[in-house]
Amino acid sequence: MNKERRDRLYAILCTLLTIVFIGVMLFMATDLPHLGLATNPDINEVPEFYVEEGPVETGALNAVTAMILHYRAFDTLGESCVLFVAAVSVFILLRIDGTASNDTIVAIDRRYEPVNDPILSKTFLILVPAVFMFGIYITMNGHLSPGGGFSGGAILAAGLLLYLNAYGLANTERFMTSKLYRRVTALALCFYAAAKGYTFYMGANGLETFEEAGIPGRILSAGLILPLNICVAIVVSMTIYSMYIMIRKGGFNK
Amino acid sequence: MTYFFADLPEYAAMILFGVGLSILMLAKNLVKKIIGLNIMDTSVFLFLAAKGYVENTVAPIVTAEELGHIDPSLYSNPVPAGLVLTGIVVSVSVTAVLLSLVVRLNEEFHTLDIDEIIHILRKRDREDLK
Amino acid sequence: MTNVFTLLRITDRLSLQFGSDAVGRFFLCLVTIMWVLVGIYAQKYKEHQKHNARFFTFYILTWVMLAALTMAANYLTMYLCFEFMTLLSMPLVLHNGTPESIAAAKKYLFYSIFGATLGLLGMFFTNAYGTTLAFTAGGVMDPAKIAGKENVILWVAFLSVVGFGAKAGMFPLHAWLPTAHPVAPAPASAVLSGCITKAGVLCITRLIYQIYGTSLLRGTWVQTALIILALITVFMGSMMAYGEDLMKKRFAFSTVSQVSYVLLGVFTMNEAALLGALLHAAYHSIIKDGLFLCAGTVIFWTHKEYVSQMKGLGRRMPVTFGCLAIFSLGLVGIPPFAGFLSKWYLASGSLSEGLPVLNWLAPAVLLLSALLTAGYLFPICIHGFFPAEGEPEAEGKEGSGLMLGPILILAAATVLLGIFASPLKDALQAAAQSLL
Amino acid sequence: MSLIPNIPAFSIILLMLCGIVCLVLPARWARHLADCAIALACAMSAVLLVAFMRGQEVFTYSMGEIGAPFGNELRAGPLEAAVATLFSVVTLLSILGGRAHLRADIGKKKVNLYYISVLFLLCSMLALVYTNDLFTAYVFVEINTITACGIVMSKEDGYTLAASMRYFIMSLIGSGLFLIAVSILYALTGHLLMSNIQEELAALYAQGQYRAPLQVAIALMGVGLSLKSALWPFSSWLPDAHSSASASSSAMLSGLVLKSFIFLLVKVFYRVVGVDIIRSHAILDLLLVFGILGMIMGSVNALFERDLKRMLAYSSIGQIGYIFCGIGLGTIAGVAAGIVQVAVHACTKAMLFCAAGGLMDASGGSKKFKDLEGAGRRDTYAGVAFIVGTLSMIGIPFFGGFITKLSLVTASVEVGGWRSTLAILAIIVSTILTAIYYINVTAIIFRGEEKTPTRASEKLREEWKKQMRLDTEYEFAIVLFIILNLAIGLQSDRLMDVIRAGLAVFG
Repeated sequence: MNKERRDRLYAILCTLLTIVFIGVMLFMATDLPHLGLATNPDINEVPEFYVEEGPVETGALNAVTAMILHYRAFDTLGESCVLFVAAVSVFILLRIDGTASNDTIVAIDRRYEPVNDPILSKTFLILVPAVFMFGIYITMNGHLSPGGGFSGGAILAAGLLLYLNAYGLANTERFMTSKLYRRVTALALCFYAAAKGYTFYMGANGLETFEEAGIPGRILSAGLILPLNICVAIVVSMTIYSMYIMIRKGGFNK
Repeated sequence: MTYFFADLPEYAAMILFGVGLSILMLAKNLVKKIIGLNIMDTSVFLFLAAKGYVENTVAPIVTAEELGHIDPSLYSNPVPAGLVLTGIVVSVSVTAVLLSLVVRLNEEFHTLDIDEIIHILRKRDREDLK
Repeated sequence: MTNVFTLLRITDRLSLQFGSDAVGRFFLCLVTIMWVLVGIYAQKYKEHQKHNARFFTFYILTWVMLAALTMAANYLTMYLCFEFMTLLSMPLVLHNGTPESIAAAKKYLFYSIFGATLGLLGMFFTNAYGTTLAFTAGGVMDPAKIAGKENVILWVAFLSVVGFGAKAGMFPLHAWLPTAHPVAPAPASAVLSGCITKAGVLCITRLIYQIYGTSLLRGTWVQTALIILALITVFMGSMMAYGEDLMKKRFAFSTVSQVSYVLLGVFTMNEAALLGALLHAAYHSIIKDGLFLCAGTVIFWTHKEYVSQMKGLGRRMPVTFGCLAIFSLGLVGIPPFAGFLSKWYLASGSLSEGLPVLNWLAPAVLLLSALLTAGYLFPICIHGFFPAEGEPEAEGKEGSGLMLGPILILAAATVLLGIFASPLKDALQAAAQSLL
Repeated sequence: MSLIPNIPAFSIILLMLCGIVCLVLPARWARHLADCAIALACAMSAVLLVAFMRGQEVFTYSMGEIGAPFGNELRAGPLEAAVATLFSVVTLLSILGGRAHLRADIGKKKVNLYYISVLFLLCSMLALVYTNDLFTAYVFVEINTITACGIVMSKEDGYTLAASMRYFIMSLIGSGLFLIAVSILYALTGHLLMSNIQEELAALYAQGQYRAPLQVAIALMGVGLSLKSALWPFSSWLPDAHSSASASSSAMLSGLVLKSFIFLLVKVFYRVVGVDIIRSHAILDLLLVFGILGMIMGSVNALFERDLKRMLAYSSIGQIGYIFCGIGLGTIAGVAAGIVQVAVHACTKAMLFCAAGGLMDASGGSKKFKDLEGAGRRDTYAGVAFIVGTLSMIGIPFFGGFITKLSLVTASVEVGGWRSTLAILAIIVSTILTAIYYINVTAIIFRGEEKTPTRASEKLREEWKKQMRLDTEYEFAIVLFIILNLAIGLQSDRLMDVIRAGLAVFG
């Protein structure tokens, strides 16, 4: 059976498989608990606890952030590690090491970078401060309003990339060096893991942690949640920035 | 059939999952496979987010005044929101690793078709054997 | 099993245990005597070989495993020694390093591993259905557990016996013997067909009499199927040997058929047949070792492998061909020589067993194959001593004492054990009674 | 309050911290930190295992002061402790065993990145073993997948990149299915904690409500996780990935990564869904049939392979078939047999891959059989390791493999019917095929007259002379591996007791 016939058979088989799969899933979806009903099985004591006890106990008015960074903190710790490990894998793949001379790096850089378009760089000049301001606002108010470390971090990363395109690679790299990246990310994640390790240990063994809910509605309330949000924002923004640099240029400058 | 329109997001999610799966299996180009993968993940997040909606409720962000007496039935379910957040971050990082893999494969084999890559590797094997 | 000694224990059932009983002691003596004689012979034969250090280490290691097998006190130890004997005897077959010997060794390994795995299957079921893995007279099968599942147990018994039969050259898994012997060096093939096939026989005897129990197997389709298999092998071995020109291959086919005589006796499960089987096991290993050593001497001095080239060699090598004649007479079963007594008991045993067709078919096949044995053994001696006129006489001279000594001892044994068989017979009678 | 219950959380957080710190350390420091972290993880899980053997009862450890339905939870029993110890010990030995290859394969600057991936791999495996929460399991499944691809990619030649791409895509289909199954289960029960889901599902199953989504969710979970642990029909990616990676990576991949998903599958079947629901579901028969096919097809493919590491990879597919055959039988004895095979195969296969690395060193880095002639004599450690591995794979008594086959056959004999005949037939056939191709390889690596094989080209000969020095870490690791294999073979009685005790309280 030559190659084309095998491919055609494989294609037919796959489409059939998918159609059957979608049919089964749709049939199953009809039997699932209908959306929006207050009597669904997933509206049980768990969400009620988060909405009722969460803000009171942790001081975070946003119940989702309370859940993410206090009650189900182990998931979020795991998730930041997913981001960190993904960045490490991208480093393994794309970082050009050894004695790649500077012109090869510049050559690779030219590969993707458009000519410095004056209109774009001027508009970015105006946008960059606004974006940074907005990102910091979202991160700091994670526990009071929708937002938090992840979305704030993404906006900060966008700000960094805008800064990169506005001021060109050379300026950005004056402060965004590989050493800075590694130190800041490692510090943020270590603080995160250590803080959460501490709270897990104290909580599991019934000891009292120093966290206290503070005055609800204020920024400096909700115990550890604010610093953790900041760490997460740092990790997210640094990771996204480093992935962009890796794909674009194959590495920070030395 | 009264709930058909209410459950529309679930059906859409299931169909999208199937679409994503088929793209993943059928697409020749690696970037298309990654797009299929993203469609698949997004459909699951659609399904999860749809689960979070409860009729005439608002997002679970309470105001400082009513801290003492919070009535949970006014607020929607926060758990799916948290899960979707984690899911999105996971699928972002996975897509980033996949894309950098594609960049590396393209540098090495100058093609984006995984079958062609395997064909080149088999040929390289045969030369080693000789 | 007396004075059982546990070397290693995992659970109460899975343990490495050694002990001695009548059958084990008999096989141990038989195997050790053969190993010593062939070892002496090999001291001279090794001048035509390379890598003797490697050959003799594996030669001795195989004996160690064989001795351990004879003393094994439970199914697990027996399987372990059986498996290691296969792995250690493979380099003996592989010794010459020629591509054929490597292929033959792989074939030998494949058949033995296939057989051993069926044996492993038997052990798993014994562990599942039996009360213990240790060998106990009358079998270990727990009647309560196998109440509804007789058929499964019978199938497993049949498969495990056929599995161990691979080493004894029984019909479905016999094909490795004729390919392994011509390529193996003469001492190796002497030991391989003389003693290692007897290991297969010992395993089968232990299985039938001390694991599954004759009460379970007697009169069932398993017994008839096994006897038919043995008869097929007996007849087929002699037929194939009859037409074979390569001397060692001819003796290999003869091993296939003679060992199935022994198996026939074991399968008929009554005391006379079992006595005949044990006797024939002894006689056959003596005679077959002698035959292979004579073949080795001929190859050593004249480098002639084919029987047709050996016309008229008798005059040049009178001692070798004289012993060859004695061994042939013994194997065919002419009265004063060793082979006769065992065949007598085998025939009387299967006659007295009540199986409908088989009780007269078995002796008939025995007689027919005895004729065939004469057909393929006597021409070697006759052409050796009285070549027809006009045919060129093959030159060759006699060997040294080291080679002829063992052959003479074996020939003497064939004659003496034939005439003064009673001490051996009584010992084996006691062993047979202990088994039944 | 004793410190024992903190061990699971400690070991996971410790590995995470060391992984993060490795980013800033230079290569040599990263190596030392990684070794110490993994050794500490081994020690901690061993202490936990000994505590369980001395009567410590099963405990659940809530992460943070609010436990059960609201926060995350770890749960540890004798079984989890045993599997965790096994995973960490084999990881430590695999790294030590493959150290020589790491220097050759991975660029000097990227060594600490490799150690980060290894630390997070072990951390995610321990988390998968201990977690009692489905969504945490999903997050750590993702970490496991990314780091497993990370250690394959770190060798950076054409083969590993293509192999890790295929591995990544297949794994992500698996985790996509797993995620949608978790979402459906959450939709049905409103909980994410395994024990709570089990109560809700039992109630739903009793009332007969939501029957279709329950069946579909279980099926998706089964297919998704068996896809990730290379059950036969989905295992086309495994040979390329495991054979092209460097020695310690393929040892970890083949020995451990597949097993962590299998352990998660067992946990999902017996702790999330519950024993009676799963027994009535058709997924078990599906896994049994695919396990049996995997056993035979894996061994058949391995028979015709002319490349050492690809042969070992195909034999992994066969051995994974044993585990799924055990799980597919449905009885507790079957699962116990499956888990014994997890332990035995993890040790044996990791040892064989490290030994294969040594053999490749001794024959100029080539994996082909024709260049490996006599390699066993040049590198005696690898030779002896291969002999022990072969004996264990054949199923010689007093070696690991024998215990697996024994417990699997006894388990399938109890089940009876078409399942047991098929399973026993497959075990016999695959044992024979395994015996053949393993003895064939052992014969090859010990054949050959003089030290270097005749047919190898001149180029290979000088390389052997250059590469002949063997570092002590490799020898130390191989010796420890051999001792570990013999210990599992001889102490299998105690291993079975721990597993049965663990399964009794597992539900």
